[in-house]
Amino acid sequence: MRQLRYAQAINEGLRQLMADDPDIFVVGEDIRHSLRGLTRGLAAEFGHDRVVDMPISEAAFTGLATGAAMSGMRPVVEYQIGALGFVAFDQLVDQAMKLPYMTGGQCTVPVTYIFPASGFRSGLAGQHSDQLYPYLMHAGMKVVIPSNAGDAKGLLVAAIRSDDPVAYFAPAALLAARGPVPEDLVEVPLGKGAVVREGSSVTVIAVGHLVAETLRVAADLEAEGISLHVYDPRTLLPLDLEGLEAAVRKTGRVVVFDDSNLICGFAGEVAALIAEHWFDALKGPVKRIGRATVPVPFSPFLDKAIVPTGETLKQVVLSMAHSASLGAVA
Amino acid sequence: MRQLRYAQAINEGLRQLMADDPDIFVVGEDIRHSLRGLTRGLAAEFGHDRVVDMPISEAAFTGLATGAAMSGMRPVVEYQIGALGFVAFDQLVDQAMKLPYMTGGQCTVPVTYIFPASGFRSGLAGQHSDQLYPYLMHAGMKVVIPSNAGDAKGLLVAAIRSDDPVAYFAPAALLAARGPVPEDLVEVPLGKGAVVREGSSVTVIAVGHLVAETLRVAADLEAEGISLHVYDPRTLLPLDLEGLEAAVRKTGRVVVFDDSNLICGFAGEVAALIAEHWFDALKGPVKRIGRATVPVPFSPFLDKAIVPTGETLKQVVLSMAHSASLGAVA
Amino acid sequence: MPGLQGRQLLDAYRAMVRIRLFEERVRDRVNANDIPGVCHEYIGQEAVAVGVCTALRESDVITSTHRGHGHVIAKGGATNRMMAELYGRVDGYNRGKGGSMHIADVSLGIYGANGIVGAGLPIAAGAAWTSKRKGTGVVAVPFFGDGASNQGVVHETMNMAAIFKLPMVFVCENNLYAISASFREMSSVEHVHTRAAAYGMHGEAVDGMDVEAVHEAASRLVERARRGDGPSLLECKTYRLVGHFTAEQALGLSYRPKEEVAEWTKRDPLLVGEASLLRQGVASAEDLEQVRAEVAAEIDAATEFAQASAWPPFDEALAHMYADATAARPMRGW
Amino acid sequence: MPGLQGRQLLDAYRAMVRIRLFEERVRDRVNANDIPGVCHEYIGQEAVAVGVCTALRESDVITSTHRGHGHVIAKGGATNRMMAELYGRVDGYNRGKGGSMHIADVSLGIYGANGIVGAGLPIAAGAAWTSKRKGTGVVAVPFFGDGASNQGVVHETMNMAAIFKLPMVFVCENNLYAISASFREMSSVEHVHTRAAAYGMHGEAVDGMDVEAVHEAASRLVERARRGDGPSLLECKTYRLVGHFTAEQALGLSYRPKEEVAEWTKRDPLLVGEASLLRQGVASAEDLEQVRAEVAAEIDAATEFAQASAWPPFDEALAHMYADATAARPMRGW
Ligand SMILES: Cc1ncc(C[n+]2csc(CCOP(=O)(O)OP(=O)(O)O)c2C)c(N)n1
Ligand SMILES: Cc1ncc(C[n+]2csc(CCOP(=O)(O)OP(=O)(O)O)c2C)c(N)n1
Ligand SMILES: [Mg+2]
Ligand SMILES: [Mg+2]
Repeated sequence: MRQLRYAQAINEGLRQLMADDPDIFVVGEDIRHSLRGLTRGLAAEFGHDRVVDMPISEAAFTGLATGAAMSGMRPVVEYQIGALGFVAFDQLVDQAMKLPYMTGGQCTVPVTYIFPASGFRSGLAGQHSDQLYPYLMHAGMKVVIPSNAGDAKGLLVAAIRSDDPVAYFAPAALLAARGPVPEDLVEVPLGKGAVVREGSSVTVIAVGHLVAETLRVAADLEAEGISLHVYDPRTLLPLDLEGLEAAVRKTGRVVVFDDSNLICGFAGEVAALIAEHWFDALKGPVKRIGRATVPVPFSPFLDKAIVPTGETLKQVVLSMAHSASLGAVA
Repeated sequence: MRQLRYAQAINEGLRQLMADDPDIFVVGEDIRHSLRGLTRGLAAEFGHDRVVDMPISEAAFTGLATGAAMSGMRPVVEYQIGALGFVAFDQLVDQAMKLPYMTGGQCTVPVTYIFPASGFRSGLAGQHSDQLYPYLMHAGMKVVIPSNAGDAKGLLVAAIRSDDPVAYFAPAALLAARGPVPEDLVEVPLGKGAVVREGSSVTVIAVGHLVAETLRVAADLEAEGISLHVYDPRTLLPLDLEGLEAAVRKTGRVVVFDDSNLICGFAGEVAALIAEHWFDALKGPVKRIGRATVPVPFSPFLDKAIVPTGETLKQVVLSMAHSASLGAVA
Repeated sequence: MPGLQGRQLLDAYRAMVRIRLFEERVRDRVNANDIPGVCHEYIGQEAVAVGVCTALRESDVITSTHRGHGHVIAKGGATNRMMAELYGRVDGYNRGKGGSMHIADVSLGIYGANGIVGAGLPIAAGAAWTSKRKGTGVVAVPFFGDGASNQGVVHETMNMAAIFKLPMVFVCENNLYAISASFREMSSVEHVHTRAAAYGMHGEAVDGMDVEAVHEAASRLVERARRGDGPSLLECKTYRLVGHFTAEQALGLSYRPKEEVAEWTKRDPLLVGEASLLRQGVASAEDLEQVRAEVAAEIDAATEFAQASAWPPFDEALAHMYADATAARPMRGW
Repeated sequence: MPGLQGRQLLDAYRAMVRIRLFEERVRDRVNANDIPGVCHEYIGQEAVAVGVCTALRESDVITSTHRGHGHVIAKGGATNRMMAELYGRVDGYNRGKGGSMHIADVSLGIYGANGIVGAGLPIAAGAAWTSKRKGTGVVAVPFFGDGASNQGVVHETMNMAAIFKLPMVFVCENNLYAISASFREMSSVEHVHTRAAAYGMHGEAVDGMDVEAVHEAASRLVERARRGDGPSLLECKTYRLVGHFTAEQALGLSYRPKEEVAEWTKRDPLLVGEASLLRQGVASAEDLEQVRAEVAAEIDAATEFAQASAWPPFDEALAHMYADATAARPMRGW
């Protein structure tokens, strides 16, 4: 299959979807000139009525998307930085997410929110580095975070076609990554995880850009006789419970490897699920790796103590191996 | 000790603290006339410069508190409903919580945010019933949720005297509850949990108004030979890890009983902590009870399927007992 | 633009009476603990909802507020389904899931009451967006209060509506208070409508106790929006003749001078409407009495309908969260 | 109110040169990957920061924006500690934890650059609140852009400042663009300052390329605030002579007509300042050259200082999260 970069895959997906469905339009900031690259060429192709730069009024344009969705459109909202979700928070979690339920099913709110997910990009500092997904998941919003170019396109298709609000996270670290991408609009369904590497010693549940990190670590650890089973949930909500259970049972030793703040974050949710429902499968404690719960410091030197990397994972797996002679198990 | 209602305890604490420290002032909506009862009489006593009704501009008055705190005041913000935190979300999690860290310790932001916590009050429906604390904890904000009148006063003292932003949650269901309250300003320190009932079969970690629910259930279950060990974390962040560990080890069977949404909520955080760090103490899966992740429906009939009560706890404990013959153990 | 004439005027009066009697019944039932929660009564502001909604088509869209019953009734909502909603029953508009603060009939263009002050404005802008893109001629009308005028999202939405020339009429019901806080204290300007200038938008004020005046102004502004001439702001000077909500009496708040209440009570929109009907000879005192009796019977029937309606099925508690088969997460397990 | 005179004028020029050369150096070092991340250069807007800050006392408070270096320098920030911050080093103002977008010197009343557009305004209002309550005479000045003027919190804060008569001057730097979006397209009004009327507040515009004009206007408005006459809004008509941020050239964006850039370049505030100094005979061409040379040396020294500064201690990564001994939660365990 032909290879595209992750950002190109999103761009192509948007273009094809917009060509298919005149009700789709995109709002955001600097999206006509495509500052972030995801909407490149779309304003020229579809016009400024469908690729719309908004004033710096995130709450209002998020709400506008809700009202447009309720009246028959299928809006896509691109947030230039994750934190813009904080400014629009009421409109996201208290309006868009609640209207279908509160009206007793009288309406749907088919909006896709494209958020940058941070990770591995230094120098963005405290207010441009947050991962918004645990906040949105707590409110019950569907969340996807593709880990490769092919999924980037396939999950975008699923997100935009979904009749629910869906938050789509595109990690900065992946935008330039290349991978095979189908030419057509092939949906990767919401709620389906993927085993990205078979292994037998430890199961790593890895999110977004950390999937690739995990594969690198897996290659390293292979040499030491430790075999990682790597599972990519792809959709964080709804979770693929069957896929997750199988991944847990595969080894009985689990690390959840995520880049959102640890406290009430995604890793905790998964760890709690496992500890409650597949306790019998566990051979030891469920390990969590997440981001330290502080604003990301500017200095790249300090970053390493805050934002998890493959190195963090390696240490955790090695310490598990140490206490359980995993090498022998593998 | 003399008995006061929970709301009176808060009111008395505020009055005494304001009399002590002229830098304390309260902002909010309808607090001069004290719609919610917490500021009753304070405007008359301290004047409209210190008990200040603000326009319906939550983001701005939250930010105003931050700037006032940075310049030497000690503001208290009363939010009329929990959801107002959504409207002010950026100012809470991205400004107040981050400025001390991002400035490298150049400033402190000693603000106390008083939020209503919902629970057991029907008819508030979808937008007036959210529990905000998991959102704030994810950002690292200190959170207290007193379960009785004495703690209500003591934790208020600690929160207002703290040099950090602290979110203080007062559950609606408790405001009228009476209990012993010290006359003076006696601090209940942040980060100290309490064993509220000794027991031997199952440990219940209960939050806010669910502590009293748990004690009622404990009395019922006693008759069936099941003895609940009940632990009230009181401060949700920072958690009292020693107290929590002791409570877990006491029985090795744990239920976390909380009224925030289950996904990425407080119960998950605690369950994940336990599964990671005290796995060896566990005799079975850590059970979570939380709120169903939907907006709270208006109809009181549906409420029961969404908002956890003592009945929910009872069922969970009985099912644990069934599978582990707890009755025999106790 | 001709004002309300003859039959229309009587219908408008009927709609105002419908709101009044509905609200009085609701208050009684709330205080009897028959209806759960609290409700924000629309009493005193009837001329605004009715004056504006008589200027709208059924396909036009409104967003409402916490004080929403009047808007829903004026836009054509059925009182029996509304009452059933307030009772939390399955025949309610929202199948009992919304209650007073979230009542909606999307098929009538009522995009919902809203518990968050100001939050409806951008949602209405979205409906206006669709109208503009699809050329349907729909006009979107968000109602909001004087207190709401100080919310950030109101500013953002007005700017946005102005730059995109969205077909909207922003209707501010200035009833002088946001709960206990007076507009005079909380706003830096004397009138909300003058803020329209900050968006290069047309703004005007109207006597919100006079349904004919409201209708006339709203009709002009709605037509303007429909023609493609962009949004405008209509400030209706009105007053709530009762407390902020059904619980207020019990709280014993007192923040309004008695004389002020008395003064405005003289301008009760029902009195103003009746006087006009009689003066214009459109209806006799007996006609008006008949309208009131008919509406009273309707409200009785609505109440009985609500009380007879079943609770929503228990397993609907987790339904409607997602449009597809995705299961909402329950209190335990999944 | 006398304008900048003699020595003061030369000092103001020096401050503008300091900003310009600092920013040019920063851009070079960012592009050389020596400074991490991106920076938003203040080039072209120097007269605003300097004109306003020369009207302030050291105890006065400012809040800044993502484009903050100019404000920090004009308020008295030390270029070496600033540069060290941009390098992420321990001698930086924020001990390397903030970087360009969060640089602050709270002791100089600089409450921080801010990565969230508009977010600084209510924080400044808080400082003004303290001033008013404690009677310190402090005036608080939030800087914000034309793009920011459409944020909700800006509206909320202006209303609040007006009703409480807070000692503030809102300084809008209208440089005609918010990244690639032109003010003309994104704002429903031609000028930001006319929105002051929506708050019953005084508003005016000034030539933001002329430091003397800015100083004169700012001095009047600051004194007014200090006297207790309440807040006002000063719109400075200015232009950024470079891209939105250091990364822009690489992105190859083109959203501004070349002629427009050329036109404004003629009004470069440094050129305007030099011409005035020479015209008034305050300084000779040699004097100006000397100022530039001295500042260049200062920037060299600042860069060396930064480069020589150590990384922050690794265990500071989790420090400063809480004021007391509470431990911040690390990546694993606690
Ligand atoms: C954003 C927000 N802030 C505060 C509240 C609490 N609250 C509910 S109604 C109300 C007063 C609203 O005043 P106004 O907009 O004038 O409407 P009115 O009640 O007079 O109809 C307040 C403060 C809320 N629901 N939402
Ligand atoms: C609330 C918010 N929205 C969007 C952004 C992304 N962003 C950063 S700077 C900028 C443009 C700001 O324009 P303006 O206020 O005119 O300031 P200028 O860059 O011209 O100095 C945008 C959109 C942000 N940081 N914060
Ligand atoms: Mg009002
Ligand atoms: Mg600008």
